[in-house]
Amino acid sequence: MSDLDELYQTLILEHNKSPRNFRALAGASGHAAGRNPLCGDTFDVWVKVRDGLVEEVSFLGQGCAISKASASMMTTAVKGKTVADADALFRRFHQVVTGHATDSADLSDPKLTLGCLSAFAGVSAFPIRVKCATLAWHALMTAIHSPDAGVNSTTP
Amino acid sequence: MSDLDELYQTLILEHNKSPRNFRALAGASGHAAGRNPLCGDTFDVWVKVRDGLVEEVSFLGQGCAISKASASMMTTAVKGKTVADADALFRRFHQVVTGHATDSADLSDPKLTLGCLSAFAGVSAFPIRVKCATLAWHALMTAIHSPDAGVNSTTP
Amino acid sequence: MSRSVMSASADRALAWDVDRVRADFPALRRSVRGHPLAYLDNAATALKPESVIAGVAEYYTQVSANVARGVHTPSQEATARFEAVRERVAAFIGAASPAEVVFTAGTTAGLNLVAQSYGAAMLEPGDEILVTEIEHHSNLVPWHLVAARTGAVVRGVPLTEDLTLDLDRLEQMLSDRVRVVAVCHASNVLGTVLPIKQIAAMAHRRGAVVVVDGAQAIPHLPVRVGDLGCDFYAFSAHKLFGPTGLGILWGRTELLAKMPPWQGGGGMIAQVELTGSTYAPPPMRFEAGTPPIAEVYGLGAALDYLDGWDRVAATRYEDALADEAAERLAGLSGVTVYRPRGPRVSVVTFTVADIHPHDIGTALDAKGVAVRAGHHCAQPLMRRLGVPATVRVSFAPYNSPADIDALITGVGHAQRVFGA
Amino acid sequence: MSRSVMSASADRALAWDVDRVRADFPALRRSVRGHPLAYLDNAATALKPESVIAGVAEYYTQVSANVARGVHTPSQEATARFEAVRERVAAFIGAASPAEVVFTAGTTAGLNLVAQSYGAAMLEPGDEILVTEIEHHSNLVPWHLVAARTGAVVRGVPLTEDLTLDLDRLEQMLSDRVRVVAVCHASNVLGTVLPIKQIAAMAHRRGAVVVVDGAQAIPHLPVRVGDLGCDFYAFSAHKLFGPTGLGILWGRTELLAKMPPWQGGGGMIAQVELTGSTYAPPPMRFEAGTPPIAEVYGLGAALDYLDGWDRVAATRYEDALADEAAERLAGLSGVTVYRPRGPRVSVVTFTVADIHPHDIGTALDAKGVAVRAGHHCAQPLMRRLGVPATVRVSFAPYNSPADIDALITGVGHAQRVFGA
Ligand SMILES: Cc1ncc(COP(=O)(O)O)c(C=O)c1O
Ligand SMILES: Cc1ncc(COP(=O)(O)O)c(C=O)c1O
Repeated sequence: MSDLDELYQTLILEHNKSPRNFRALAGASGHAAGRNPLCGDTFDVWVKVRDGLVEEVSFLGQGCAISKASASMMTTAVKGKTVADADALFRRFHQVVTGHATDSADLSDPKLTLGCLSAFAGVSAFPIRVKCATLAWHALMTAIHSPDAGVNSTTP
Repeated sequence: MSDLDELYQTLILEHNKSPRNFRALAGASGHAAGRNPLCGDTFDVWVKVRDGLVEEVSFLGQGCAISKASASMMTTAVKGKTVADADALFRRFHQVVTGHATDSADLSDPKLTLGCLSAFAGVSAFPIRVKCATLAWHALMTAIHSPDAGVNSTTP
Repeated sequence: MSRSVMSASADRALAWDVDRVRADFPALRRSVRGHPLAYLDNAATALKPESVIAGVAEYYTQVSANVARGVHTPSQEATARFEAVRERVAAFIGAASPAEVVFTAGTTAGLNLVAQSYGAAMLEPGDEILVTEIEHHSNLVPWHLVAARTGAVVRGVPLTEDLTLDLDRLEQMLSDRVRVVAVCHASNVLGTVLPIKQIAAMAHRRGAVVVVDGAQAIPHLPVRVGDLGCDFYAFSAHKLFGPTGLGILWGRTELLAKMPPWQGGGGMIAQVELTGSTYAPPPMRFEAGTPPIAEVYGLGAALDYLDGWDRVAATRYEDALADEAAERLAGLSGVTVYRPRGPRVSVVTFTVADIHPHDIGTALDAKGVAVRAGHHCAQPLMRRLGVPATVRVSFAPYNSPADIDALITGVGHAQRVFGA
Repeated sequence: MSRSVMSASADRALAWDVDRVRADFPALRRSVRGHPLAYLDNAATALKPESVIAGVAEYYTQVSANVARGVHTPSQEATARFEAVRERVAAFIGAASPAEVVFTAGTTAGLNLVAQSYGAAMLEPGDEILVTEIEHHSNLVPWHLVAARTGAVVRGVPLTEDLTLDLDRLEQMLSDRVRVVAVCHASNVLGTVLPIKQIAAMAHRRGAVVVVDGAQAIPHLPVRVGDLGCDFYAFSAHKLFGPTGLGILWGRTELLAKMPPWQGGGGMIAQVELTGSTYAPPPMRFEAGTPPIAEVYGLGAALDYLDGWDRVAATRYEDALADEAAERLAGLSGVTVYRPRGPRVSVVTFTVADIHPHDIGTALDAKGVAVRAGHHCAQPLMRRLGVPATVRVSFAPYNSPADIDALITGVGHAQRVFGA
């Protein structure tokens, strides 16, 4: 499989075409916008957290297939997780997309298996796309932990 | 003779030690200051022009041996010359210190023989010192032709 | 490759020996992800001929002295070369004198210099600065900053349907409040060449100065600032096959003479007291600190190198490549090409239906084709085009027809991957 | 050469193999007017090791792509290296984070950035900026310019008889109106090292920020910005054996975060409309336009090269050369050496009775000895010393005892020529 096919796995292309939870969220406990000013990608992420549990996540916005599919799959992956597990999942995801997934301790924890998210492993061959894959995640973290922060601009 | 001895001829060293016309000039028709901001050399030049004739020239200030001796020898060289001849002499002097003295037409004109000024021919081996040798001359030209111009800053 | 394209490139080969030119550019020898590099990102930065790389190294290897302040021989050599390149640049752009050539850190620095020196000194609250919808951020944001500082107002002149500047609207917007008209000579996204001469005449009738961002024109067009009639012209060495870290700002003698310094430091002073200073005349007044010396050596080498080109033939060649690329791209289903009518440089912008430009960029990179994907530092133009981003290919005279083949194949591959 | 000097240099040779180091610097192989080059103008700009020249060439030969905006592999490589060097610089100076490291065009540009961004935003009429009598114009004029813009006042802290900063006077001058204290870490004329830690503590008690011009300290001293306690620290790559056209401004995260942009352009924006813009966080906010990319590669190579040195031994060695030069110069009749008491870097300034420094400079050049003659961009200090100009010799670890011999011989020769 070429680098490119590795990157654009069927699952990613499918989520890009039909993103899940692609809507605003009424009664959200937090919201943040993720923007990459260098490429213009922009997403809004909403989250509803209750008693330390991520009850609902949604997003809207536009960007490349990687960023959009990542946002979509993120919403399904963290829904129902505790905030702590969502944080850990992001750390794990970050390791995978940057090609630094060497921490076997994490792997043994069933709550932290990436599942579908492992489709993004191909990103590590295209370092510039790491920002795309993590854009919505950064916004999610802001929405959960600093629900009043608003815009979260990432730059390389 | 080394480049250095060629540059610092006895005549130059002597004028540096005992500059001629080293004073302000009462009743001057023009005055200008010559400054080289990059090295800090600074001279004031006064001139008395009547009926197109340079009657008197004087200077004050401080600088290296080349600039000071050049100012001193300039004052003796142009005194009594017409403005036109003073201008031509400067052009000729400039050619010599920059090593571009190829114009034989000038040479044949007795009013334009450099005389003692040819002691500065050695400057052409040290291009950075051309500014030194011409600093007072530039001020003189300003004092003659734009007597109200004031400061004349040269930079390389 | 189609028949007509092949014969077109055969024609071109007579006038332009691209293989010989390619041999001068060592970066073309590299491969990317197992493919030969097809470098179609020349508008971002140009590749450098061997002689430019050698020119930079020459300074470090044989001279390595500071300029303008040393009595020693290496410093004199550096100073002499530095000033000789200034003269060379003046001749290259038709400046009235080398003193009109200010060395800066780049186009961006040059435009900021004009905005913060000329602009900050001359602009008053309510004064207007006209920019265009096609400008690069480097010719927008400096004006936003100086407007905030002075109370002046920035207004944008729109484009026509043809993606050229709407000169009628410009004429309407040129009120007596307009002090500055800031325009690019050529667009980095569409390649549109603006009619500077005409714009300058219009602006000057209203007493406005004309600041031209020449970053994208200088590698392609013969620039004579006198003929253009503008007041300032800025460009970067790195887009002209020269080094990074160096730009040129040309300004009219009369304007430079009345401008206050922008940056303070060594080399730009007349006299310094502890609590105040007076300043040297231009260009020194605007060159505070140790300048980019090795870079100036490199630029000198770049201008020498360009002397070896028939630049008219070079431009005709790269324009033909751009036309060919535009035509072949437009022939692909789902591809939209954005091309202005009228004069343009060899830059082609497009989008592909249902595939984001970044994904196209990555797909092309996987085939060794280097293009730019994004907003190209031209967000207002993206909004005008109604797209968040585009893919841009930009040509230089060392590009080959094979680069276009790789591009077309790569776009097709992306479409297959995406099922688009 | 005297006996004691010979044994001193023999001692040094044990710790510092100067011949091996010299072999790394190609510019040392040149001759000047028939003599081997004795390069004693290191404070103006340092020579470059082969590896730095190769580092610059590597970028042009193998990469030659723009940073931060490209999806293609060459651009990714350039971006990765660019950011890796930023991290390397952060580690080299002990910054809290790479985001505190801003790439600029040089020390001068860095100091102007602080003055025009931090200064212009924070200073109000009547506020005071303290500078010192020992500053380089690059740490004076930017403050004059921003004072003129804001109505703030620049005041100069004098030196003591020992040619060190008068800390008692500083304490007296540190009123509540003082917002900025701008000082050099080491003087480019006298070599005086200022007690930054102490100055920073004094200034911070009064709520002033401390801006340090590190141009002359960085090649000699281990710099840990955290330990120094200052708020900004600026230096140039070219004095640190790196390329021209590049400087570093370090600033505290909290301060950078609240500073407005200085220059506008590509790469520093969040969002741009035609008539206004919002900006990226630091360090991007302060890096408008295409940065000096090849130069950053070269700086990376310079830091790698310095890793191969025992820098403590290098400094001890160059300090010993400076001491030896100062001692031998002071032993010549008619020579006055200006040396501060206390910590200093390897810079020695002197004058010769009845011979203007420029004439000494030319006489030394005739013997292949490169020194600086003039006011060294420190006119206030010249006035303080009561001289229009001086001769300055400045050392690097590749200088040899033979360079000092050539210097001493050259001064004697000048005295004979002048009959002084
Ligand atoms: C003490 C000091 N500060 C500032 C500068 C300015 O550095 P640059 O010319 O590299 O901007 C220099 C060097 O010229 C210097 O010696
Ligand atoms: C039209 C235009 N203007 C300005 C710039 C800025 O040039 P630089 O980044 O070299 O300062 C660019 C290039 O990025 C450009 O394409």
